[in-house]
Amino acid sequence: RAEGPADDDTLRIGLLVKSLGNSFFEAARDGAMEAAAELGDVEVIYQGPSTPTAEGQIEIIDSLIAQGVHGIAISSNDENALVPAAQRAQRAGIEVISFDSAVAADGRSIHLAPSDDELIGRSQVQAIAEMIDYEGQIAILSASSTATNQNAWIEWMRTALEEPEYANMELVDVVYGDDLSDQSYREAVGLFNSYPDLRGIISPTTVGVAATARAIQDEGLVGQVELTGLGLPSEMSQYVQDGVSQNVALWNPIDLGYAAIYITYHLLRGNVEAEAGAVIPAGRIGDIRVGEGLVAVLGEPFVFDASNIAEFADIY
Amino acid sequence: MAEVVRLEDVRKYFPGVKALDGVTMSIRSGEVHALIGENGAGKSTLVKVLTGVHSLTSGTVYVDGAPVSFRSPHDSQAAGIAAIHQEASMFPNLTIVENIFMGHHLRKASGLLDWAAMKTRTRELCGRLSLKISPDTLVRDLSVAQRHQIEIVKALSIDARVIIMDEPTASLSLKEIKELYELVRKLREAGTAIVFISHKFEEIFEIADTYTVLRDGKYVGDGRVGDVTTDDLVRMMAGAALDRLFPERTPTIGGIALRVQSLRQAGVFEDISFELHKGEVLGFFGLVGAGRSELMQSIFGVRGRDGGSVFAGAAELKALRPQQAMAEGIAFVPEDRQEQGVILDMSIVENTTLASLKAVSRFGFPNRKTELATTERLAKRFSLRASSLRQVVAALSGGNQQKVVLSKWLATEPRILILDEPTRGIDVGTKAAVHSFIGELADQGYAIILVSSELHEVLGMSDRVLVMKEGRLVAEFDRDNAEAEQVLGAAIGATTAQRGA
Amino acid sequence: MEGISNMKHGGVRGTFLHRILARREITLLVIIVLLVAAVGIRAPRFLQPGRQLSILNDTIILLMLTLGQLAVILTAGIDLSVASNLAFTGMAVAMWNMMMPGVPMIVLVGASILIGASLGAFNGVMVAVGKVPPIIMTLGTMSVYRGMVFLISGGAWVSAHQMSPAFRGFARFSFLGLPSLVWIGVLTTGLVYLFLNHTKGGRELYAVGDNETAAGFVGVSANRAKIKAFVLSGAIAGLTGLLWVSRYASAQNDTAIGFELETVAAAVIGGVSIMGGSGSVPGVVLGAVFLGIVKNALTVIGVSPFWQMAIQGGVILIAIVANTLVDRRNQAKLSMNGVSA
Amino acid sequence: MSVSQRLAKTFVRWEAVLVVLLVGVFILNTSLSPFFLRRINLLNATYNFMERAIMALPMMLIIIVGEIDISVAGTIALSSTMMGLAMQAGASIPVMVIVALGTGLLAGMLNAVIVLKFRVPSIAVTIGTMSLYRGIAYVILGNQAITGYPRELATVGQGVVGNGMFPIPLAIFIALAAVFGVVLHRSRLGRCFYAIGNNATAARFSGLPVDRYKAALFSLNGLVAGFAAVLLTSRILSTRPNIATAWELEVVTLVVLGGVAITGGKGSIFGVILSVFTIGYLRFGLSLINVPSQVIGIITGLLLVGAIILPGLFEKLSNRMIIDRQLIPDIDSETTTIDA
Ligand SMILES: Nc1ncnc2c1ncn2[C@@H]1O[C@H](COP(=O)(O)OP(=O)(O)OP(=O)(O)O)[C@@H](O)[C@H]1O
Ligand SMILES: Nc1ncnc2c1ncn2[C@@H]1O[C@H](COP(=O)(O)OP(=O)(O)OP(=O)(O)O)[C@@H](O)[C@H]1O
Ligand SMILES: [Mg+2]
Ligand SMILES: [Mg+2]
Repeated sequence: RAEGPADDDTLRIGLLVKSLGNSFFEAARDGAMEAAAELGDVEVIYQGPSTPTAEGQIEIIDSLIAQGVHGIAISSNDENALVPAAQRAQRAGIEVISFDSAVAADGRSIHLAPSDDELIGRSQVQAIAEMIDYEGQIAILSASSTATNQNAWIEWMRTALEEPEYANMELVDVVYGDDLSDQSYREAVGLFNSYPDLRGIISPTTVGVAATARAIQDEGLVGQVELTGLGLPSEMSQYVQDGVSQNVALWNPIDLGYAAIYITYHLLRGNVEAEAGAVIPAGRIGDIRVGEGLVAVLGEPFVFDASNIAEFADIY
Repeated sequence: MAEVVRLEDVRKYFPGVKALDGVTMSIRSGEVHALIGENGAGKSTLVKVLTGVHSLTSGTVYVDGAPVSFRSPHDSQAAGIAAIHQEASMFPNLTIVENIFMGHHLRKASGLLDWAAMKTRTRELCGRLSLKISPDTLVRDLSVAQRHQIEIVKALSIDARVIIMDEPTASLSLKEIKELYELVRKLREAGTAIVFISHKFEEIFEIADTYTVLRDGKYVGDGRVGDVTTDDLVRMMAGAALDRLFPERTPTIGGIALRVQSLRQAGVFEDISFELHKGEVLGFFGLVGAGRSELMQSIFGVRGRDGGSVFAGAAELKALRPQQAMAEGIAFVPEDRQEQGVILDMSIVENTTLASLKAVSRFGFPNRKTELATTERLAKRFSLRASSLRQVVAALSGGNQQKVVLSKWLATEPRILILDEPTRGIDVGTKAAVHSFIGELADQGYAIILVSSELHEVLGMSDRVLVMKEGRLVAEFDRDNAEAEQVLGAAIGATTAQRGA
Repeated sequence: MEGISNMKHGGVRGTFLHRILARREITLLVIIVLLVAAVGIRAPRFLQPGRQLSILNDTIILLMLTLGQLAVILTAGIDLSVASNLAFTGMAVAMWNMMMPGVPMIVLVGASILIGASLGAFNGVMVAVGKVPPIIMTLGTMSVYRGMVFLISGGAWVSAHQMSPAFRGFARFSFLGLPSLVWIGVLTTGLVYLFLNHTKGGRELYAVGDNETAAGFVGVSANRAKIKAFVLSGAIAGLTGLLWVSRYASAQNDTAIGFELETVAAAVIGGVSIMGGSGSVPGVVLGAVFLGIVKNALTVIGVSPFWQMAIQGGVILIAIVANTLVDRRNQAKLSMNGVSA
Repeated sequence: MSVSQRLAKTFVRWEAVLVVLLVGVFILNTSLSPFFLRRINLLNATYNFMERAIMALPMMLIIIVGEIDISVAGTIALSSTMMGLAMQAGASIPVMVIVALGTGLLAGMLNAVIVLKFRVPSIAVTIGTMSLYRGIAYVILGNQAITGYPRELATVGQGVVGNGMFPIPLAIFIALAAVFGVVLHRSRLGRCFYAIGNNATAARFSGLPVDRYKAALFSLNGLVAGFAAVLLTSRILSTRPNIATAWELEVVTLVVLGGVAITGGKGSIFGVILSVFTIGYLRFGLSLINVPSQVIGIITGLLLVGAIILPGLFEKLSNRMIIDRQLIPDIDSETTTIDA
């Protein structure tokens, strides 16, 4: 492994996201910029492919290596496919971490999870259960069938549904909208068609939950089919206020980007080691604890309902 | 008779080519004016200039004595000039009505198209030519002859005072040609001026009143047809006299080269059996649509068959295997030059060696020197007119393109030649060259099938004539007893029903 | 119900029944009815009128885009930039609405058509005057227009709460029991039908695609026809851009990504000849409806999501081949010369 | 042909334009980023576009004979999937490679059969098989990824020749390009491909086995897609059904920017090679200065269109000059393209 940066270098850190032109990551970038401004000696390079593909991200990692950045924080489109490229970066002396959507452990030091997978899965089930009084058919509308984080959450939802309190709830289907509005919308309508008795939908993806809300509204099913999921307040504000969805949850992408930069920074400066149990100070967020498998968790998802969503809608 | 259109010192230059280089011509109403010249003399270019397809480089066109400048075909149509172009100029996927009215659709007051009126008018115009086809028929479902008739209807539809016909009879059968003559005469009587382009002298003497001769884009002479002989015209066109059109020969007929047995393709040709001998020229005559081309394509293997067999020597030729036919020394010059004959965007050399690439290659790699040598030899033999052998074939005139096709097949050193309309659209000089060349080959022991719709050519060249009608062989004549009337009679037969339906 | 030139086999040959069966549109209609029946047996709810309406609703945008695609393909071109044009125009009008919510919808409708038409005109002029092959031109503008979405939006989305209620409701306010989206689709179909079959300009698209040289001989300007086709395609793409963002109440950077090939597929299934010069509005309607039904049916009968793409591909193939075989039977007489390799 | 015409023709040769473009890209990138003109960076950058570059070679031939294959990316996904299944079944690396190649070949052959047997335009057929092939990969993999490929596999897609720093994929591309170039420009076969692309009927009437050549080219295209799948899989050591998404149009772009006429019958290997490196290095250079990907998309799109318009303008200008010299007052622009 090559030498780290000198103390008086400005640290150049690449923030590599799934794709450019996605509001979620635009917010993460804002957080990253905020952290850079606070730290002073950090320059953030915000990059991502135009469509969410692993191949596009690899191309960008190679360009970041070629321009000699000091660190890269990645939200990956494919946890395994990025490993060889990430390892190339590590061999070139670059500190690689992942955030939001993980790179497999061989290709990064720390992964900053927005929240705990289990927690997300369980809280989503809990939210929909409350909306439908613990009774009836539910379905899941996910993003692409290959998204790692989505699949992990869905597994936890299935596990949660085994619990006795949910005995009267039935998960009838999992469909995929590929994070495209029209596809998600069509899948939602397909669910209404296939399951006339459907009571609720969980859509743990920002594009999917907004499109589903729209479909419920269009089909006149407000109140009949309940909806929760992981949604951006800006996207969901209208629907929560219209009562299409009682609440949605999400972590704060701004904090995610902010913390990712802090973690990379401290690793690069040698202030902390990437090991389980390490505690990394992250500015206004406070300390972040690195857990098993070098996974650090940002916090619990925040729940947006009619009382607070408007306030966040203008932020992200 | 009144002069309708007059051209004065008209020039049209393309990059590197002076297609028209000072042409003066006068077109009068109620006259059939023949425009003659060798291949590439500039006849078709003149048509395109007159119809506003090409703009002039210099010179003036007068209509009714006033100078005009045609910016587009609309202008020339408005001036009453219509043309039947040499190239296929129809819309095969559109109906007859559309083909007639494209460019000058009839419209209702609302601005929308008036289909009813256009159909009525189409029926009326077709009636004038005694054509009985539904106006809604797609042009791709029409026979070649019918397409020509529709082109003429199209000219009538704009009430043209001048109708230009660029080799209109090249793909028509005798009967249809006669009908066309009738029509031309009718138009002439009605006061229409006709410009008639043709390479067939009988035709010119039969139908035309006046003529203009072009050579290399230049005006050479004009006058009344009655005042000149074929020889005069040929001398003007070529700058020298022509010996004779058909070669004198004494055929020595040898063994069987090709044997066709009960060959059939349902609905196209039936029960065809004949033998072709070495040293023989076997003529195939028939009306257009008699199925000769299809038969030849099937023999050569570019078209399927439903039964029967073909033998070249001892080898049986399978359907859809032209490579096998070629291996047995068969060459096939197809009738449709542009579609089936040449590769327009490839050079003369590449076209010439396309069918004999193996012969000019070593280890699968063509040798450029050998290719050039082969091409040069053949180009000389046919006196090909081109600025360079590396020129693309698209830049050649129609006749010169045909020479390239002939060269291509000669380069394969065949023993059996199937020529489908080999002289269609080529000028007299070249025609004579092709004829003498056919004779030479036959004398050297080649076996030759000559498909032609020109009765004179078939009679003048063949040792034996087979006549086809509606997909069947109906008559056979020896050289000695092949009389024009009988051959024609056999081809037309008692009924003149069209194949099809 | 259709124009004279589409009476493909109204000619001399064949019995009445033969002629009917030979029509591509009829074949496709039969396939569609069979498909609906098959799905209906599996999932009876699929046959309810309400569901049919929702499929129609879902198909309208594809249908409209395919009509534009039809115009371009008729001139022997292809427009691969429609989806990017849609995304750009959608984003542009959504941002305008976000910044000036007071601007009346009618202005935005006009603007969307105008913006789309300009993008189409750029394609058309380059193809006609610059002699760039259509597939290359639109392959280029596909990424250019898509990139421009990112440039104007700065990467951000416009979402529901940033849109005025009029904007959000534009695609779905109900009139005589049908949503406005459907009405606009029907109106567009009617206008394109009228244009292609009953105006000079429309017929010239056919002429140019069928035989450009011949078109030149009769004074039909190929350049003008091509520009017209691209402008039409662009204008429709622009309008659908507005409809799309209004319907989904969200304008994103990857709106309608990959949709261009779907419009080509719908056109080809609808019997439009990719070589130009032949194709009809009814055919395109059926082609788009067919694709729309396949997509919806698969979700309704609960086919595993992982099977959907493969089935879609297979069904497209079968439809194309069946279509061609029917046409082949008609052209059998013209035999190998025409259709050969 | 006059001397000036000849000169004009050479000057406007597509390849000449591309050379100018490529040099321009190098100058621009070098001035914009100090990291660009480093040998190691120039070499390493190629890893990212070599699969597409290799795909452009058989695609060039397919387009020259007047067909197209939109299903390549789907074929790559399917081949990689099959390769992964073979690996999971315990196959050795050579067997995995054979499985990938075989899958690609079969996919190509299916395209050939449908296109040639039913005589459906290839663009329509391969739009269908594009979904079919990738769809089968989805059917097989669902939401799973195949990982755990042996490390040795990485040599092909990530390795270097010998102990140096020359990437193996680049070496493979150069070798293949040489073979394709010789076949296309020097051999009888190549001549036949041009003839078929220009006029398939006339080619068939000249005794060329048109259908057999086309079938062979579709199959070859599939086979090479199988090989590209091996390279890609070896580079990322994992398989998902969505790999190589949207590569079909990128490969077609490489070919047409290389000057291959989409209508068939025209194009050269040099053009395609130049276009591969022009686009590849343009993208690399722009990403070195962190231009957003969408903007890179705009620039490559404009490049594609510009590269086609500019030579046309040159040609028109030079023709005008020739005519002017002949003292011709007016020239009809529509008819000057006869030898274009
Ligand atoms: N568009 C064009 N560009 C360049 N040269 C052309 C073009 N059209 C015709 N020519 C050239 O102009 C000359 C005259 O051609 P044209 O077609 O008028 O001859 P033609 O007398 O009709 O011959 P044919 O009897 O063979 O039909 C030829 O040398 C031809 O190659
Ligand atoms: N009734 C018809 N309907 C449609 N097409 C026809 C009909 N009759 C003939 N044709 C077409 O006209 C062309 C000429 O016919 P064919 O080749 O059979 O005649 P031929 O005897 O070879 O005549 P020639 O060689 O003089 O053209 C062919 O392309 C054929 O398909
Ligand atoms: Mg001519
Ligand atoms: Mg014939």
